[in-house]
Amino acid sequence: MAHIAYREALGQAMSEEMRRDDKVFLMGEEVGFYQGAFKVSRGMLEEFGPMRVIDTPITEAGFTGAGIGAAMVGLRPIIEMMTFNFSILAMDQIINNAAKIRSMSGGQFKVPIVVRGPGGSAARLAAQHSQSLESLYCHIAGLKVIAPSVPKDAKGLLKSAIRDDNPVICFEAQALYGTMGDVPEGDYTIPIGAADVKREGRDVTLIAWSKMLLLCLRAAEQLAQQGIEAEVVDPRTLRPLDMETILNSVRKTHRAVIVEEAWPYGGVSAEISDRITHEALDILDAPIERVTGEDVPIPYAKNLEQAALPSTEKIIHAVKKAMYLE
Amino acid sequence: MAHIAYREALGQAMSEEMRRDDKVFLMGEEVGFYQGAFKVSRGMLEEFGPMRVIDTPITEAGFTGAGIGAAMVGLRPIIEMMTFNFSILAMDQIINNAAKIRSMSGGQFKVPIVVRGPGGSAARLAAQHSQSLESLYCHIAGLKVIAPSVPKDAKGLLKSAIRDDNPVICFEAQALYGTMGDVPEGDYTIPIGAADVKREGRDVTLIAWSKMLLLCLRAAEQLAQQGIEAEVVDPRTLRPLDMETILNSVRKTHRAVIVEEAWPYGGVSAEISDRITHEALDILDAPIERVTGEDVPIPYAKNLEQAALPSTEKIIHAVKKAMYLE
Amino acid sequence: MTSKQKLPLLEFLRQMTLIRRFEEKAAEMYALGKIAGFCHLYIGEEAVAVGSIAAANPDDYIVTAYRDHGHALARGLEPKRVMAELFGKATGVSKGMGGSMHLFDASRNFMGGYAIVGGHIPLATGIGFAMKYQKKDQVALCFFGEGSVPSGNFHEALNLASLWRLPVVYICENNRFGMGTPVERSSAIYDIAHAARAHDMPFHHVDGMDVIDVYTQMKEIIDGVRSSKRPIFVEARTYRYMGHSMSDPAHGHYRTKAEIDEQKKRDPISTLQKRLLEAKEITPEEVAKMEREIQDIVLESVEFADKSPEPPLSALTEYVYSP
Amino acid sequence: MTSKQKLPLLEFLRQMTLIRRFEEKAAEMYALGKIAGFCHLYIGEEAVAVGSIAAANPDDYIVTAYRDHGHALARGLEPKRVMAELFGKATGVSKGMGGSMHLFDASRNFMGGYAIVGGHIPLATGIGFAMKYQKKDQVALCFFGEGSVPSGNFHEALNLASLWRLPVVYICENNRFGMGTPVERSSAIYDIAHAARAHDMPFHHVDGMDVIDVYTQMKEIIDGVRSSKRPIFVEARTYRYMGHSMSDPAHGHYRTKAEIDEQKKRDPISTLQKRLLEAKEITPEEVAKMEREIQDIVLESVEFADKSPEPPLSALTEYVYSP
Ligand SMILES: Cc1ncc(C[n+]2csc(CCOP(=O)(O)OP(=O)(O)O)c2C)c(N)n1
Ligand SMILES: Cc1ncc(C[n+]2csc(CCOP(=O)(O)OP(=O)(O)O)c2C)c(N)n1
Ligand SMILES: [Mg+2]
Ligand SMILES: [Mg+2]
Repeated sequence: MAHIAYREALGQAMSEEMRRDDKVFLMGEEVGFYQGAFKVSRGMLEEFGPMRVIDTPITEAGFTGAGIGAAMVGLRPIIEMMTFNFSILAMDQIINNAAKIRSMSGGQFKVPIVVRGPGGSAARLAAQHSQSLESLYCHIAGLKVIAPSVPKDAKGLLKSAIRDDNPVICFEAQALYGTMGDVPEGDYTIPIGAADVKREGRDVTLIAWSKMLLLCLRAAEQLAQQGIEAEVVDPRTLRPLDMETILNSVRKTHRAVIVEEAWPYGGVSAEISDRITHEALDILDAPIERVTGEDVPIPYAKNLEQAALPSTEKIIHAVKKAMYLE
Repeated sequence: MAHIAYREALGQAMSEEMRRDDKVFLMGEEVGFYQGAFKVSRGMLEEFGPMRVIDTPITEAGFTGAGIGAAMVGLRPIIEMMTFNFSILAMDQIINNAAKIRSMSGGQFKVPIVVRGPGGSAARLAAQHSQSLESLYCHIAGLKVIAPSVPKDAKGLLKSAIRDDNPVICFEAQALYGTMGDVPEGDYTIPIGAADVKREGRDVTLIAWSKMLLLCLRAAEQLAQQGIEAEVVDPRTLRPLDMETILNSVRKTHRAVIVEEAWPYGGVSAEISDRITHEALDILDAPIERVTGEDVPIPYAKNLEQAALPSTEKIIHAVKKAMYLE
Repeated sequence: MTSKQKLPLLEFLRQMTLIRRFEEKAAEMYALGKIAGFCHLYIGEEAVAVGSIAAANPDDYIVTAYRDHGHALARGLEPKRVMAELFGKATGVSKGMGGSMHLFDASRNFMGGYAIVGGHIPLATGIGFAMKYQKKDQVALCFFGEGSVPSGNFHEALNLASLWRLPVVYICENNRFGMGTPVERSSAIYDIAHAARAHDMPFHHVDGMDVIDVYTQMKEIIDGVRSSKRPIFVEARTYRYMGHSMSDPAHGHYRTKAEIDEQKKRDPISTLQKRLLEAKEITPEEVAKMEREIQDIVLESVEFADKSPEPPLSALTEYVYSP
Repeated sequence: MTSKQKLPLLEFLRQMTLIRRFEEKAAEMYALGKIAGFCHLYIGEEAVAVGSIAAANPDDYIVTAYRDHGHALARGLEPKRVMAELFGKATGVSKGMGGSMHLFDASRNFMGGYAIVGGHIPLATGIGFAMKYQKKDQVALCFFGEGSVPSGNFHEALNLASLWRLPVVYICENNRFGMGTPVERSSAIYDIAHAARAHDMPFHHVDGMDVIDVYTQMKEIIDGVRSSKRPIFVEARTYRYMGHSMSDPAHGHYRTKAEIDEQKKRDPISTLQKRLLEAKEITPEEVAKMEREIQDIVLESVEFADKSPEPPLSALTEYVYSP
């Protein structure tokens, strides 16, 4: 086991896959000479050269579309969005081309592309730079979506994504890049579509991914001190969802709290909630609680940003609500 | 009461508001000389002239952004998307500008803009032209979203949208443009945020909007012949949702089926389902059923398109499931 | 430049006529309800696809918009499988999944048929990138209407191709209208080839009503791109005789019948036919025979399409994800 | 052209110096954690905002990107309320909702501060449209970096403005880099004003390190746009001394310290100061006094910002929707 940062795990995943397969390349703004806006691709230009680590102009639609075209003829592009806020400019390419070309062509062309980069809030980046847009992509038939929370998953899932023959959207988190964790030595992958129980517990199931997973683990520790044992399930892959692991946990605890940074309306948490209730209505001892970002564009002011986002307090409060303790 | 087509109701709403307020104008592809790709704006160029009924180049981001800019300085643009499939190209303008400018500026600027046009499938338009994208917009804090199902609502809601000081997304449906209905004489509005019970019943609540509402009414008729009385609730406004009306119905019937044309994952129906369960878990006699489009890009072939979309059969089947009759 | 004597003019005539007859039949079939959805005819513009694609190597890539029947047939996709696609049948080139706007044929490097105006242009840039990346000699040909030239996708894609020196030929089929909007009401520049200037890309004009001009110029252009590895913009001035799609009348709102009739005087097919007849490179009998053969192909296509089965229901989910 | 004698050069000097000192202080406050998020300094580029905005009427509209402190101060937004915004306080120009990247002041037609590269350019087009629609005489000034010129938003917005003849001045602040990427690696054209050619829009170059050149040319340009009602593209060649944002070192990866030092020789503030001193239009004492006054303003701003309250929690939802 190596103890490395989340950003390094991602960088290793890309570099190892690029060594393995010369069809894999990385393209995006500042990924090369600048070593990545968040240094995820540090050292890659030096190792792989400018034909495989490609700096682009600020034209998200153009270079994402170019990646899709390259994927259609056999390459395996990794497209870095400097942040996912900018991916909205490339959404037509992702939704109307990447997600549909295999289908529209009757299976003649595949689009093995990874679109990755940080999503979510960081420290007071304000409304246009703080968005968690998972649910926009999860809605789209033809895409896969992953959102790793720890370095080990980040590396293993990104490798799976690069090897996957379908378009995969990989949500990282700016606030996670510096977080550390153990990562197995050598080549390994984590399958797309497999959730992971990050903490065992019997009283309530907490479901969260990416940055919110860490928040849930913190909340779970505090809850433990109050005698409440929360099980924390990390779906890791948002599309497809591993409902079996989630349901198994809920069948054990009979209560669920889903935590997500995004806006409430139509969030991934609504989908998970609906699926749990549909499959397991009668085993629920309380309504499922969702803790989400508030339904507002994220404000800049410190107190307001804090108030807009999920917190351990909000999670603990929701857990207590789900346990009828409040 | 006048008996008019849905498209005409929308045209009347725009024309009447443009007569009332010279700050209102219509902009979009083919809205003028061509009289609208679907003839919603028929006659408007002749009445209002080319400064107020403006044909644009095929640059959705550009003209939507221009509309937002114009709205910031006091105009009230109606932006027509020829179909909502193309709105993805303008999504950055809608999400990052229209929905956020009031908030980011601390309330100094408002963005009274309406973005409207048809969504959903029509007759075999294939994957890129058949999408129901409501949930992408419903997710966004700062937007309002309406989706009228009948001419009366179309006219009244669009008028409210034009008078609203916030960005409003108005989903129409290509397949509804020719449908007829009674419309009150003279000026009237239908408030944004008010659902409507389109059919009363006691056994099950069907929740649907736009084209799917008509499908539900048809299904309800067939169900009635089998002795099942479905109540059909039309939210009309998707954001904000009138949960009170929906919950009142479910409190009466104890069962709900939500029907939506879009993909299942993270659809508006998931949000409604979650909210019903959250508020009324204990009054549900069965899990909520959702009937949605299949989780696939819509295929062109007739049989496959049919199979991909909700149908009366699927609705009836879901109702029976919710009633434990199947 | 290739001497005109050696040009495969009979083949051009045959291809253009095939496209025309095929589409005339498609229009009939649309009226009969055998074809549905959007269906955009290429009639009047045949010289552009035929001349350009003939000038390319068979393994050069073709990417185009929704008005794609002409390009598909010019690239050699089987007429019966194209017709079957329009009918939405399992035997169609896209297995009935795509329809008129989404013709694909991987075996012929025919990369599709796309229905978002301008949305496919970056794809061609990416294919050019892949050629450069893999040090291959193929070129990508990207066709699009003049209506997409103002679009962001167009500009972003051209800047990348020029900046990175990618082997792509961007071919604007300027048929003067985007639906009902004439180019002068959608583009600030009337001479739209000048859009390429913003990207330091060389540009050319070809006469899109004259297959010989298209072919001879495109041959030189494509060969040039293949060796220089630099992209080029080509504006082909052409004209669409029919409505924008099947639901749009040919004239009325935005142009007169007289305008169309005037344009038809330069019809690419009759012009070439006349020329070949005058030069005695073809006899009236041969013309008639060609027409008959084409007629047979078209009728067979319809029969094939009609008799073909619908896709199995399993196709609904089969193509969404690669295993 | 206005004679140079009559130019309000002292006022230019004062404004440029205010922007510089204000931002130097902002950098300090950032280091102290009083300011957070992204914060992009304009140091080195002051002549562009000051010269351009001085050449506009006070009710002409200003739209700009995230590097917006300079434009805000040049437009006369109160320094203390700008600083309070950077601090995220209720007294900020955007009530603490926007921060550094989203300065707004409706009372001064200062239309914001936007953080999506290129995303604000269509807004300016729309403001121009509204002026035409309402037959008003105001002009919109739109500032953006050269990094946004390849973007679709830029091209779509310029085509519309040119096609519809809207009174907008598009001002490209070409500081040679978009983050770490020099313009020659992001744009196929090096002389990026030529991008305007794709939209048949006249273009000009101004020396973005010389406030006199900026002002005198912009005066003529803006007056011209006001009367002609046709948009114009202006490329201001300038240079950013600091890192792209606070997290980016000024030099290292993508440029050398020597390059920055070389550029500083043309510093807009010291050049103008020297010139005024040499022409005896200002004395060293007056310079010192100006510096002191500015220092006071900046310190007061910090004090004001520091003492101001955070927004009330009710602000979280208050501004999302208009009632
Ligand atoms: C992004 C987008 N906006 C609008 C449309 C609707 N639409 C389809 S074709 C068309 C006109 C395109 O004109 P042009 O590019 O000149 O091609 P032509 O049809 O003349 O071949 C429009 C507006 C679309 N398909 N995509
Ligand atoms: C659409 C988009 N993509 C990427 C970014 C990240 N980003 C912020 S500033 C910047 C560079 C912009 O350079 P330029 O336009 O030259 O402006 P400058 O910073 O030099 O003033 C980038 C890539 C962004 N904000 N928006
Ligand atoms: Mg055209
Ligand atoms: Mg720059």
